[in-house]
Amino acid sequence: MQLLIFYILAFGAVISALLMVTSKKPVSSAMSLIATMVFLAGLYVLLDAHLIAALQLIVYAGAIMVLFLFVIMLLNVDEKEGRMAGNTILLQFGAILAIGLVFIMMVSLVKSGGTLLVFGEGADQFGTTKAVGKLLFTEYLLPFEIASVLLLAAIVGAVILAKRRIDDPDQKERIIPGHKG
Amino acid sequence: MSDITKDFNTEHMVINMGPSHPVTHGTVKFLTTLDGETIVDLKVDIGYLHRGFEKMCENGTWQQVIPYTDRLNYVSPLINNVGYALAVEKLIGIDVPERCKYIRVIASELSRICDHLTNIAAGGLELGAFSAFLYFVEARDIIWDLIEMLCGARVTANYVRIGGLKNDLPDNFKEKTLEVFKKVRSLWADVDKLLTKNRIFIDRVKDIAAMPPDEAIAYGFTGPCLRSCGVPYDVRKAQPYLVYDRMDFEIPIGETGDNFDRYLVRMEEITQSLSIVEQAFDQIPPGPINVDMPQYRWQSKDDVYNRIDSLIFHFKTVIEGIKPPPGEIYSAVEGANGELGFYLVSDGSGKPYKIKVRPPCFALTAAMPRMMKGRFIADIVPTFDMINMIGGECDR
Amino acid sequence: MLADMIESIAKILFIFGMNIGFFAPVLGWVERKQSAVMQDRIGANRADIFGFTVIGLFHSIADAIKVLTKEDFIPTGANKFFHTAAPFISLVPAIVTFCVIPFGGRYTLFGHDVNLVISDLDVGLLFIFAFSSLATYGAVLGGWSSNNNWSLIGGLRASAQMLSYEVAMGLTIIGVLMVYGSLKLTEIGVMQENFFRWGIFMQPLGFVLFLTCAIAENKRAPFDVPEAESEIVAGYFTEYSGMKFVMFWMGEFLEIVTISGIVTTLFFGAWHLPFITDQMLLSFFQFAGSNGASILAMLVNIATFFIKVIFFIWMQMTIRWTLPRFRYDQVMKLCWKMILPLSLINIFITGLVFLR
Amino acid sequence: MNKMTDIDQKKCHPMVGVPIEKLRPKQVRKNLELTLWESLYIFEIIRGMYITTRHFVLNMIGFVFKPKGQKRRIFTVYYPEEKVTIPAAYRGRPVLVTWKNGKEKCVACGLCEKICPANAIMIVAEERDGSDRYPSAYTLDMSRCVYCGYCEEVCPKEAIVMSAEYQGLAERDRSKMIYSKEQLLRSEESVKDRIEYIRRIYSKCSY
Repeated sequence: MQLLIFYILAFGAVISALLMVTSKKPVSSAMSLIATMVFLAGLYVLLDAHLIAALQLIVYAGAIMVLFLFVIMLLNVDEKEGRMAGNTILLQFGAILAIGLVFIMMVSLVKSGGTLLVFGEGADQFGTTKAVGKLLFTEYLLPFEIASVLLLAAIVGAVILAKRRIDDPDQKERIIPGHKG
Repeated sequence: MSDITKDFNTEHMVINMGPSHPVTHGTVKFLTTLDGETIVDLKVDIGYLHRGFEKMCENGTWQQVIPYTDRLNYVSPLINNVGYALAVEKLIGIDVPERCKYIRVIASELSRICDHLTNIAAGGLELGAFSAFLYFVEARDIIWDLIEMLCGARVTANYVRIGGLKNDLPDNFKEKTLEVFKKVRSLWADVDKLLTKNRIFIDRVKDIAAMPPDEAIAYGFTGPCLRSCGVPYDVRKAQPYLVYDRMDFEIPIGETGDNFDRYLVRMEEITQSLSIVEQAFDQIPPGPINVDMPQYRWQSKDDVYNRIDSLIFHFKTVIEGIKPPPGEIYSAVEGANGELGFYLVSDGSGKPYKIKVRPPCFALTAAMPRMMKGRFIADIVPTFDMINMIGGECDR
Repeated sequence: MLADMIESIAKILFIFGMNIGFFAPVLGWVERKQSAVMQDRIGANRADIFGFTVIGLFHSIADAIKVLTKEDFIPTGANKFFHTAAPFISLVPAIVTFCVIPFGGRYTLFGHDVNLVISDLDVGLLFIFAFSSLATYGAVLGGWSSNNNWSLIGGLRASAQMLSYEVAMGLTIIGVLMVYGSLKLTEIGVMQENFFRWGIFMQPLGFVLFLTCAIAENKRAPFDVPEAESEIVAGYFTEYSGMKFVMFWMGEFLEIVTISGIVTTLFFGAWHLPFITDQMLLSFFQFAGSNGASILAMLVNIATFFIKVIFFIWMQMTIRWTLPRFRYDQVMKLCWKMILPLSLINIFITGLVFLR
Repeated sequence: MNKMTDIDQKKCHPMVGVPIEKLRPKQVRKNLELTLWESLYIFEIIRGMYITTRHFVLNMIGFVFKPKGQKRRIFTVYYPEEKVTIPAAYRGRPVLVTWKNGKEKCVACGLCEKICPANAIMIVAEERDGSDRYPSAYTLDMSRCVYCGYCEEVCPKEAIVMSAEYQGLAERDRSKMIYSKEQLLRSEESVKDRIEYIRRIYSKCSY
């Protein structure tokens, strides 16, 4: 039963990932990526990592991809624009990279003994909120803090980039004050 | 450092708001150019309700124009009737009897209340406050019941005649009116509580579309929109007509001329008008309601049925129309939206040579681009409601 | 195993029946009728079967027949796939989220442990957030794929608003999590057995903020800027008709139910009556034997829970018909400048008081 | 704004040119700043909800305990089952009045045709027995009629009156809206109230 669900989810994830790469419309690509995320979340659930699954949905599928879609809709990206179809060198480079990645994965799989999935035994606590939280705040405290500092820097950078310059005459014109300001 | 507006090639979105769009309660089109949600440019395209009112009037007799005026500002038809009748009377130079003046005041103020109620109700509806809308529509409806009692129709009143009125006040009209006013006041208080201090409503209307007084005058603002700028101009006070100089009322004025002031001025004017009607009921004298000048009136039925000379004269006035002396005149009344003026030219025949209407909302609509540029698209909603453009009046 | 299956199927059927069969059609009627009575009107009461109108309830049936027979319109130039998919995307999360909300306690019935929740997930709250964040796509895609400028504006508004309020909503319930120390909704429910430990007393500010965010997330008045009918016609579902339109509506109504369920679970003692614990219920119904007592106690639990839910539905309806709509920028300002700081303050205070 | 501040020194309002005492302006916007209480949204929302809920509760009570003389407290009329009471002044469909013997009162003088602001009336006059004028055709285009009541007001014979009929005025087909004389004829008895009313309001005493 679990294996069947796994195959369905894995198949869905692969197909939607392929669709993301091959589809011509940016919105379709984005939606396929979201589908991939959802399938991956399903896989996490199968692995008893409920927290990670939920976070995957909230953060990636729910928040980040909405922003992607938002931007795509706002900018109304043309279907051909920004595609690298004509750039053969990049294409070749990407193909080599992908093939290499697949090769490495195969090697590692073969080395590990060929088992795809090990369903957790004796790992009741694995993936629960408590366990993840404990790990995060004890063993991985330093990486966690570094990551948060990184995010903070990113936020500050975004704010500075997006901030409207008050002295810019173009921007000032946009607001016509009432006679009281 | 990059600037998004410079580095990216962004386009403005041009979009038609109207002619059939929920915000346009008449039929009007806004050609808006949007930068995101901000209005870069706005063009008002009027004329979708143009029926050739002024030309139509030239084909009818002077009396036949009165039903047409109902359709000018169809929310307050009685004021239009009164305004037209006063203009023709000024042209002829007749003074109507006292009782008629009082009844005209009552009729106009009832209409003004209806107009303001409708206006604020529609504003509430468009901002999403559906209950406020229906409370005021209910209040308007019971006032319409009064108007129906008075003149036989709810909207297309056709009540005022040149030199008088169609009929006197019906029986028990005063008692019924006072009873209705009690209900109107309670509904007014409800809406006042629902909207006036509601932070969401205030946020939506405050400091939106403010007009400085000098600019408002330059645009030709009148009525509540001008008063909200702080200019206490009211035709009823500045050039009193009928018996408004005997009434005890104040001119509500605002401060900044934004939508919130317009709303407050209208709310205050409703109470003022309610009290004017009550005062008029207290002061109203008995007596005739029509001038005793048969050449400018249709004969009474008694005379028509019983006297051959009256019958002949009746046929003459109906078929040829009354004949005001040649000349031209401008006469204005305080309409619900502002100064409603009639400019009449008579060549001495039974038909008007020219009737020009000065609709109050034409000037207000013209100021829409000035008020809206740089604002959000959602600000069109309260602003266009508060200037209260009535298609029938603006396009004529 | 079999007992588990039967239990699960029974619970799923119950919740589905409650949501799709009862709440979705009845709420359509309630919205009309309640607003009507509130506004001195009568409301819809014309649909009848053999002259019986049942105070307008048949309008739900009439509506169902109407929408099923309506033309399914897809505008020219629209993206057909996403135009069709959008209503489903907005409806499914609304249905799914209810499966982690407990509607009763844990009882032993015929030697079998019955837990009155479809899926007692360890990350129940996060699950709700995960699925409600997916509901955003319904609105966004619906707006984008309609090939209509008003829809596009509506879709943009929807995406920005829902995203922002999700963030704020996440922060508003952190206080609750700190108080109860669990993401599991059943545990939170159990801990509210004591009347004075109800969420509303522990987190009054959190309750107000959460309710605000939840209504905003559901895009209902006063936060209905994505569909503001006087500004942008009908926003993201301007171009929808027939069954697809109804799916958006059903999604909205079911989300009202879900929000009410969450609010009840987090802040209003879940399935508990004030001052009465499940144990007291069991002992009170002792006369019916142990199984009978369990069943009766269950029924009391379910009734209590749904009465609370109905109260919050009524409250949301009242809010919807009372208040004017925010402007788009004000919605965002309210979220980022008012709710977010307030929820942070709430977290801070909660930390001071409870964690010491 | 500085123009407004020196109101007190001048006798006339600078922008209107009318003495201030006469104008009596009243400032409606007194407290511009919201109190903290009001700016918190929540209390005003609760107050608003109180108002709507009060209406709700009162109306629900009004449904159950009906006030005297009314079916319910609610304002709406449940139309085809209940009817509104229309006042005497009400102007419904214009009808032609007949004598007791079924002949129309109208003498085809053409005043109504002339005065009609919408040009809805068309009369063809004929003579009966060499002396009795009557309209051989009296066509009333109800799709043009604006219910102004002028026809009734100018008619010298009480032959056309605005009846109280307000049902069946709409048709799906415009050609059905053009009424012939036969469709418009009503007995004097059926419009007795209206004839009394117009006799009263257009009587000598009003003039």
